Amino acid sequence: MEEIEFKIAPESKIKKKPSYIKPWLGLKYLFKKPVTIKIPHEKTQIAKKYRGFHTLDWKKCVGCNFCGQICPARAIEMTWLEVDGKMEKRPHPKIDYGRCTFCQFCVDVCPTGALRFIESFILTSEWEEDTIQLFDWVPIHPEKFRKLQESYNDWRFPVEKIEFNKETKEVVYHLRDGEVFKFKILGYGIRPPKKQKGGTDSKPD
Amino acid sequence: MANGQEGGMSMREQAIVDKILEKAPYAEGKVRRERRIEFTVPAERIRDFLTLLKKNNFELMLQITPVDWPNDGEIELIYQIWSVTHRTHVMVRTRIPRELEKARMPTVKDIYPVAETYERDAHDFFGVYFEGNWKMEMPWILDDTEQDIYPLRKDFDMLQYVKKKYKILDRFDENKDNYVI
Amino acid sequence: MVDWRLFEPLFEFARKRSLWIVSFCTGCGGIEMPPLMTSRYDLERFGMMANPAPRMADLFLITGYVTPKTLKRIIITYELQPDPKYVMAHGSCPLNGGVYWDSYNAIKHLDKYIPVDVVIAGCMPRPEAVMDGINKIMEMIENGTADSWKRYKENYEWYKKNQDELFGEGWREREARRWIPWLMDKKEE
Amino acid sequence: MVAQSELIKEARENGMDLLPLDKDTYELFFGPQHMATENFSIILKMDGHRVVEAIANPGFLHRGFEKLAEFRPWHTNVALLLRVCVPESDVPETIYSMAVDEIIGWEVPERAQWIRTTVLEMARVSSYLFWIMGLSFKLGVYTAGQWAAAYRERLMALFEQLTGARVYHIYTIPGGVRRDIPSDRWLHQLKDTVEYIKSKLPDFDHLVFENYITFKRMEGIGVMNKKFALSEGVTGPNLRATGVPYDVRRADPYLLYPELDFEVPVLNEGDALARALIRRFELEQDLYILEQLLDMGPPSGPYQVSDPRLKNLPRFKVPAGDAFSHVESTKGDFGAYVVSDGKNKPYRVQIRGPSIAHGIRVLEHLLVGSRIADVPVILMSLDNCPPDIDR
Repeated sequence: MEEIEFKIAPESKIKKKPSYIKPWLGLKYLFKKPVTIKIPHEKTQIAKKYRGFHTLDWKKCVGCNFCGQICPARAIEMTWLEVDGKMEKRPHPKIDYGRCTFCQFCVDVCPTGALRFIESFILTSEWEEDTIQLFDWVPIHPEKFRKLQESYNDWRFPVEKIEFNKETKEVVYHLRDGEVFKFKILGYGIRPPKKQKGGTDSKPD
Repeated sequence: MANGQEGGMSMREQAIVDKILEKAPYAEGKVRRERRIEFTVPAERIRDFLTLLKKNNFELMLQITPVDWPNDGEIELIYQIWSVTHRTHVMVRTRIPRELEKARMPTVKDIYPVAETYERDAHDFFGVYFEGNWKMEMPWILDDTEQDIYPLRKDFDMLQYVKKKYKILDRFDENKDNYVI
Repeated sequence: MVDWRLFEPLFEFARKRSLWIVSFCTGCGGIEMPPLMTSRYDLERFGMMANPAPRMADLFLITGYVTPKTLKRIIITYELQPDPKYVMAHGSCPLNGGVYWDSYNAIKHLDKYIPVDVVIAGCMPRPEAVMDGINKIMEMIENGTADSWKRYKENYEWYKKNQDELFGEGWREREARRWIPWLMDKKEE
Repeated sequence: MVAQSELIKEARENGMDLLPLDKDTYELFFGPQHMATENFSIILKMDGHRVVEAIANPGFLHRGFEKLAEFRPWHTNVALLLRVCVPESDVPETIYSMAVDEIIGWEVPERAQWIRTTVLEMARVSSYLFWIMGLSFKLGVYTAGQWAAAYRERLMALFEQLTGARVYHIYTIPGGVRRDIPSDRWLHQLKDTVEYIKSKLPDFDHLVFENYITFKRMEGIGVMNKKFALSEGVTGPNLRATGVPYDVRRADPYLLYPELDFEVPVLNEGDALARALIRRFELEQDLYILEQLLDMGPPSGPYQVSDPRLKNLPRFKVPAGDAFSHVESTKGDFGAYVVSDGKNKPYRVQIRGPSIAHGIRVLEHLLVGSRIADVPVILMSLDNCPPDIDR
């Protein structure tokens, strides 16, 4: 039978001699610049295509639900929205950061390139009923997000507060620059809600 | 890499298969591809066959894979062994009935001692009982208040179980409980 | 008798700058803890350190998903910590199940079982995000809003009910005695 | 103050099982709340400070991947299965992708193979640095740990540029990789990093691997011989420390490894020190492999197979069949067995973590007779990774 030929590590590589001078050479590191990033005062460099939060171009999104089907965490739910009293023609993905694993397969499969991601990644919140709504959102427009990111440059979530009214299903985004963005959730699923009011029972088949 | 069967390359593997089959006429064997061979053995002869393999320098047991086939009413057990000497991976397939009372196998712990761990694993997730392994009843990974739950079996309804155990699925919206995967 | 409440702002100040962490890596986020504690991100600048004993720790980092088996230990460890104590949940999994939303062996909502102060997003959260969460906890301590330990005391019955529902009544005793037969059996052999 | 005997009597009357007290043994629950164990528990029966008996108690990290994988589309499973091995998450990605490639019969493009090999080796280097950090913290030589963590950050930054994430890369998918190499600058940075880490290896030697403390702490503890290791299914550096030259990269070559030149270090002692030294040599070899890969340069061409079915990932179907694939991780032989029944989801995926072999029975065996202070060192020298036991 065939034997395997392997090279064996030479014994000479294993030195077992303690040294008495070498420890003192470590003093030279006192005069070198530390590797520490002093975070509150210094900014870290984030790679260009770091997989952070999502952005969504609402005009481009055709509501195909590819993102919802590929999502391993089932974080994406197609949502029917009403902006300024006008219903969006197609449902848009609503992303739940209590589920999302930031794999961005949803971005890969998006046929129109409406769903994208951006490098921002910091979202911190208290665990309270009203503040935790931040983790569940319909992404905002990439240009808006990019603008906010560039003006603050601290990789934070662009929305400071999300108000969600459970009865009327009205959502208010308070963006970081003070802008307020309102819309209304009409229903979930890929089929349009049957009625304008309370038609939340349409489900994906 | 090295995908599919290449005629000239698998001669060595064919020789191994022939040699084993000569001594174990009850088994069926074939070469899958370079460095991959497999045997199918009836469940009652598994100990004989693994003893034979061990004698033929198949030293490392990598895993015991149970696969549930509810349509056939059987659980397939695949003993995956690697031979450091022959540089070949061998799968020994055997099938046992699926019912909890009948899903029993003799242990191969004395042939491959590490099989004890894999057998505990298979018992915990598939309910296959390995006779002769005294650690069978010992607590392993699962730590459930309900007994006789074998989560990796195909008929285990995971979503129902999760709803029952953790009460709700989604904190943000009650309408999202109808999941379609 | 000194009225210690007068010194409370001073205590808050001291607490904020000496958060000791329970070194209990409960999930995958534990892999980002060593970089955080060591030279690159260096949490010790904030007076934080990982402490092996829960008796001396203030901050409990739930680093990622929690399985029921771990949750038992988390609850026991959490109860061992002295007041005031703070809990921070990493990533998606403790919040809403994360990628394990349909897993039979992962907790979906951590706040049903123990109270949580701060939650950060990410899978897994970068060290910067964790530091942001810690800053948030420090702010909350200063404002006096980090009161999860008070909530646990006040709503202990509710938390206990949820814990018992998940693990069954008397899980603490069962857990303590679980391994004794296996240690005894071997002795008789 | 109640006498102890009365307490025991009372406990017995209440039906509590207590260990017989004829010997001075006591139980010690080691972990999961312990720095060394990483959410893994060992029940130790102690006599003074010696371990009489050890029972490994895994399962704190069990999430049921093998079940969850049956409910997710083929490609998406990559985002799930990589969580099996946290320090080295590229390994589960790669084995799963290789198994799926084999079932489909895809020939992965050369460029993708080059990237996969590079990513695997980078993961190995970062995992070894992580391990050096853990070891030095357990031994009490903290400086080396601080350095290892800092050097690992360089690799993390490179991973971040290449894959878009620090730890969970979700990069290798069936049919290739998800992104191309960002730029030539990345290659230069990788080259610099490799050279940098290589130039720092003597520092680690001085601080850890030639250190008196290391030798005193690790020599002669946790000894296993060749026969025992083979029969217990131990693989990887732990097996090579006992004298068996088994390395998957040589024995069952995959990706570009047949074309690469590297040594497989083997030692015969089989104790904790030998295991540590093997890892140190392998780190050197991995850096050498990375240098070779960089000299070779990425071949031009696509980084993914071109298949129209890849346009519709949720409906992507894999023909019926099964395949086993394994790679060499820093912990050992990491294998995946994938069964497909022709649907858009796997029928069964099993991941074979190397720690299941050396983390349960071998650990229980090696701990017997050791001192309590040696338990973390033995754990660390075995490089036990609980998530891949629990899956």
